[in-house]
Parts: sequence; structure tokens; C-alpha cells
Amino acid sequence: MNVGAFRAMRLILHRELSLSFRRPDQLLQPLVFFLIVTTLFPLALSPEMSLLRDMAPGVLWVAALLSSLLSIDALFKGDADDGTLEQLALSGQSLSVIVIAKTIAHWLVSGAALVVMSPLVATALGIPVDAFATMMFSLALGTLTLSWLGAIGAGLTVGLRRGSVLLSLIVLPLAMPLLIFGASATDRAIGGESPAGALYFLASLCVFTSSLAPLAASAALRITLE
Amino acid sequence: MNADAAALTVDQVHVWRGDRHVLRALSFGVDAGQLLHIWGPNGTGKTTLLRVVCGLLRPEQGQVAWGGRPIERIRSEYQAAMAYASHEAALKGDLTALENLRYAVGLKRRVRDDELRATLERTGIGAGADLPARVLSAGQRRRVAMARVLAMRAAVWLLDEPFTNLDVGGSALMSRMLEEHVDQGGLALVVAHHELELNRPIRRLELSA
Amino acid sequence: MWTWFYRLASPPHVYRTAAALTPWFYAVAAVLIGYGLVDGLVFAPRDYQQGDAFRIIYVHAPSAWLSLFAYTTMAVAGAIALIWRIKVGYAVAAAAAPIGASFTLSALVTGSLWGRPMWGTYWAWDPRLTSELILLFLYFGVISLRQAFEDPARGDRAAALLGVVGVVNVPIVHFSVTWWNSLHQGGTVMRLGKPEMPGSMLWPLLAMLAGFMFFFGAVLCMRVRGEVLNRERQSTWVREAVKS
Amino acid sequence: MGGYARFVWPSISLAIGVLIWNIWSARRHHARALLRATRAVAMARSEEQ
Repeated sequence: MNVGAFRAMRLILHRELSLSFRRPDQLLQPLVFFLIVTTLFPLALSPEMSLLRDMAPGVLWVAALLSSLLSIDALFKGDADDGTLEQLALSGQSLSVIVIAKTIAHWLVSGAALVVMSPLVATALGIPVDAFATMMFSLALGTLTLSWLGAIGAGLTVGLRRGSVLLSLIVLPLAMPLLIFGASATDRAIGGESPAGALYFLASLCVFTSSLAPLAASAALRITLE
Repeated sequence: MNADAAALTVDQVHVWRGDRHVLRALSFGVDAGQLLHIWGPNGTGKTTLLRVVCGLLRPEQGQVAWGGRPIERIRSEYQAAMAYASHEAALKGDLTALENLRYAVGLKRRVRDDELRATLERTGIGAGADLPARVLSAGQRRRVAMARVLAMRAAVWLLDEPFTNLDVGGSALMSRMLEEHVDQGGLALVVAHHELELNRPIRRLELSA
Repeated sequence: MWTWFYRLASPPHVYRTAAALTPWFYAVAAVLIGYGLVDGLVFAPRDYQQGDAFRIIYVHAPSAWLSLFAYTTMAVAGAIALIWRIKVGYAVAAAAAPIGASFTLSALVTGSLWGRPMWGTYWAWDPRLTSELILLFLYFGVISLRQAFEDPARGDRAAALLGVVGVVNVPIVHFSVTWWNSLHQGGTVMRLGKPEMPGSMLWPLLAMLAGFMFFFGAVLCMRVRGEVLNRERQSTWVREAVKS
Repeated sequence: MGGYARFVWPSISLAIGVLIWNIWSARRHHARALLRATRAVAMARSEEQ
């Protein structure tokens, strides 16, 4: 009579989303950070739109990467601190099911929110409207891949007192390929060429990470929960 | 209420915490309908033992078996039939008592809210069911954790200091719950540094320093 | 047939075997590196394009190769320890990490020194140097993760898991960096590649590669003995080892 | 041999430096581990008395 994996995932997804929306300020923080970081670049470089447009894909992607990295720390932290992570681990559901549901919920709340916000930032950086579709699609794939890598990093460092800096040091090198493919897909779209090549690589990276990360993240959690 | 619990056996378990040899060649068995009181001063590995038995901590040597099968191989099945309560009440502060139960128990069995409300009522949290858990007192939070254990209808109970923060009424309720669980063929390991007032036979395991 | 596998897993056996192997590895390494350096620097002909600057390859290529080999050794040892619960694996992984990191650094610096005469600058985001740099970050992540845990046993397991995740990513990083480089610079710029090597240039290089591998073996054995001691302080065999 | 000065010698000496560092650091690491082990053994023996 026990509960199937999909039903459990739905339940955890519901739990995570209702928890996130109980603290809307924590949802907004990474988004505002995304805006602030992208505003730094025109100030640092120049208000000249033509110059900004060349830099736009890189700026957008680095800002998106850093803002989702900010919220990854909270993936397991809250549950680990109040002891509910143990309850989830002992629920009889496999740890991977729990990790998948929590990571997807985290992505919806952080990555997807960044994607929805990205047109705002893109216009500020002079990215033409017809490049928006590719940009948003590549950003969606990129932030999802990052959430999976973040789940591994968070699983490894959640038990540590000063784990959040180490989390970024662990996740960023692993995230460099997705940055390369994502930024160049957006860059190609702006230049009018077809971004297909980069998008295919990004998509394959996303599928690869989505299949392996739950195993690695649950193994990491098992070490932390000892 | 819950199916007869298969026997739980711990066999030659050794655990080191850094350089400290916390558990040395520990062996015991608990059958269905029995309650084992794990007793001993602080720092003698009571909680470590419970974490080994529930499958969170893997011992360096030795084995824990449930119904004769090692728990590593039947991890999901074993943990689905178990209710573990750590020494802190482990509730999400932003969720109400009812929601905490819905998400925790819902992972183990299909359960409707009205049954959860009834269980909360029974442990004295009827009024507070819809309050965020963070506003509840420590004793009330312990009663919500008690309701969670009850609602899971688990065959195996692993409780770490379940009487902490409970007032006289709460402790009596906890004792009644344990008696009921054992009578129905359930199995329980209770870590407590004080006497347990249960009018049932209690086996005791003393952990020395 | 499995006895060697279990003997390999027993710390005292590993401790003694490592002690026995170390001098031999050092000897062979010294001979190979000695020959390689002398032959490579003195007798090998100048390269018609790069002149003498190409001789840096005799230290750059072995360092780069070793940085990757050490990471793989670390990851495989960690995986063996995690999967078959052989504690010695953690000692080997912990021993291999700093050695690999030092050779990654050596590869990076010698690479940029080699780049100076070719590109006019010390750093030109050459795909191989960039991959090497990212490998250094991966090493840094694994080493600091292991030390971040109070309980060394958990630090070992976390670092081993990160090592496995990292080794899966090394080819991905290398591919994407090469793709990224060819995308932007069209691959025309003279990359840090080996010029076509006649025999007289090649033999010293092979000798240096083999010499570095034996050197890695020697230093790894020494470090493994220390790591095994750190993890086995309570066991009885340590008393004899300590007295000897 | 003149053309070597600018870049070849620094690279070679650096690489050799890394080799030497590895040897020195491995020896020191082993010596420290031995020290800790002896202290642990001594402590264990004193506990047994």
C-alpha cells in the first residue's frame, strides 16, 4: 500500500513549492541579484549599445550562472538544519526520487524565474528581440543543468559550516562547458547565424547531467546524513 | 493496526567516530511485540546506535537485519515500515502542523487530511493543527512529532528521547502509545536516559562509556 | 585468484609493498629523466620553426600527461574505495591529489613559458592550457572538500565522490574548450602542439614521459604510506611499523 | 646553447623544482604520519597499563 515514486515526487514538489512561496523574499533575491550584476557591466564598460551588444551574451550568462549559484545552497540547507532531511531520507522513498523532486522544484523557482526575467535584461543589454527565443531556450537548458550540478555540490557541502563558498568552487568548474555552449548559442542567435550546433551540445549536456546527477547527489547526501 | 513486525537483529556492530570506538561488538535482537529501552549516560553512542539501526549510518563492521534480511538490501522496504523520531522534533517551521504531517506521512502511505487531524487531535494538537509549526512550543512540537509517528502506522518505531519537553499529560500519552503499539505486534527501540513507566515488560540495553 | 586483490586491500601489506617499491621507482625514474634531459637538451636538433623553445616540451608534455594520469588514478582509487569499501583506496586517492595538483601547476607554468616565444604573451587561452587550468580548479575542489570535514572518513568519501564526478567531466571540459577555441579563433593560431618529431627528438620525450610516470609511482608510494598510517592509527600492525 | 637562456632554463628548473618539492613533501608527510602514529601507540599503551 506504500506510495509510488511519481506520487512521492508530486508530493515533494508540492511541499517544496509551498515552502518557497511562504518566503517570497528568498525567491526574489536571486532575481534582483541577476538584475544588479547585469547593470554593473554597462557601468564598468560603456553605455554605448553597440559595444554592449557584443558583450551581452557573456554578461547575461555569467550573471545567470552566479544568481542560480546563490540559491543552490538552500537546496538541502533548510531541511538539514531542522532535521527534516533525515525524515525524507527515511521515508522509504529512494533518495534519488527525493533529490529529483527537490532539484526540479528548485529549478522552477530559480532557473525558470531567471529565464522569464531574461528578456528584461536582454533588452537592457541591446540584444535584438528575434534572438530572445534561442536565448531563453538555451538559458532554460543551462540553468537546469546547473541545478543538477548544484544538487551534487549541495549534497556534498550541506553538512559543512562554511560550505557555501566551497559549493561554488566545486560547481563552477563543472559548469564551464554549459557556459561555453549556452553563451555561444545566444551569441550566434544575435549574429543571425543558426545556433543549432551549440544548442544540441547544450541539450545533450543537460540530458547527460539530468540522468547522472540524481545518483551522485543521493550518494553525496548519504555521506552527509551519516 | 499495523502488520506484525518481523524481528530486528543487530549483530556484532562496530562504529568509530574519528578515533573513538563508540560501539563495540554490539549484538541484540528485538522481536515483534517487544520494546527495548536503550539506556546509558550521555555520549555512550545511544543515538549512534539508533542511526545504525535505522540505516542512516553504516557500521564499519557488523550488520543489522530485519526479518532475517540485511537492511542494506531491503533499504526502501525496511524504511517504509519504520518511523524514526530524532531528539529534535524535526518540523518545517513555515508549514502548519497538518502540512508537516501530510508531507511526512504521505511519503509512506496514502492518507487523508481528516485522519491526520484526528491523530493530531488525539495527541492534543487539535487547535494548533493549522498554525505554522514555528509558533508552537517545544512540548507542542513534540506532540506533533508523536502524531507523525502514530499516523505512519509503522511496524518498527525508533524513538530518540521521545519524552523530552513533554509535560505530565504528554508523557502519559506517549506511554499509552507505546503500550498500544507493542500490543498490536509492533516493535520499538526507545532511547531514554530515565526510567520508562510502562506496565509492559521492558527489556533494557545498557550502553556503558 | 582473488587473494592478490584482498592482500592489496590489507593496509599492512600495502604499507610494506609501497616501502619496497619506492627505491626501485626512484632509480628507474632517475635514469630515464637523466637520459631524457641530457639527450633532449643537448643532442636533439633544433626545431626549424620554434628553434630551441620547443625543448620545453620535454618537461611540459610529461607534466601535462601526469596531471591527467594522477587525477584518473585518484578518481579510480576513490571509486574502488566507495564501491568495494576498500579503505586503502581512500589513502591512494588522498595521496595522488597533491602530486597531481603540483604537476598541473608545472604544466601550466611551463606551458605559458613555452607560449611566450610563440605568441609573444604568457597566456593566450590556448585550448590545452585552458583545460589544464580547469583541471587545477577540479584538483583544488577535491583537496579542499576532503579537508573541510572534521571526520576524516567522511571527508575521504565525499572527496572520492567528487573525484568520480570530476573525472567524468574532464573529457567534457576538454571537448567543449577545444570546440570553443576553434569556434572563435578558427584554429589558425599556432597551438601548443608537438612539431613533427624525428626519432632523435622523440626518444628523449618518451624517456621523460616514462621517467615522470615512475617518479609518480615513487612519490605516490611514499605518500600512500603516510596516508595509510594516518587512517590506521588504532590497529595493532601500526605498533610494529612504528617500532621498525 | 645560448638561445636557451630566456625560456628553456626557467622551464626546466621549474619542472625539476616541482619534482624536488614532491619528494620533500612526501617525506615530510610520511614523517609526520609516523610521529602521530608513535604518539597514538604510546598513548594507547599508557591507557592499557
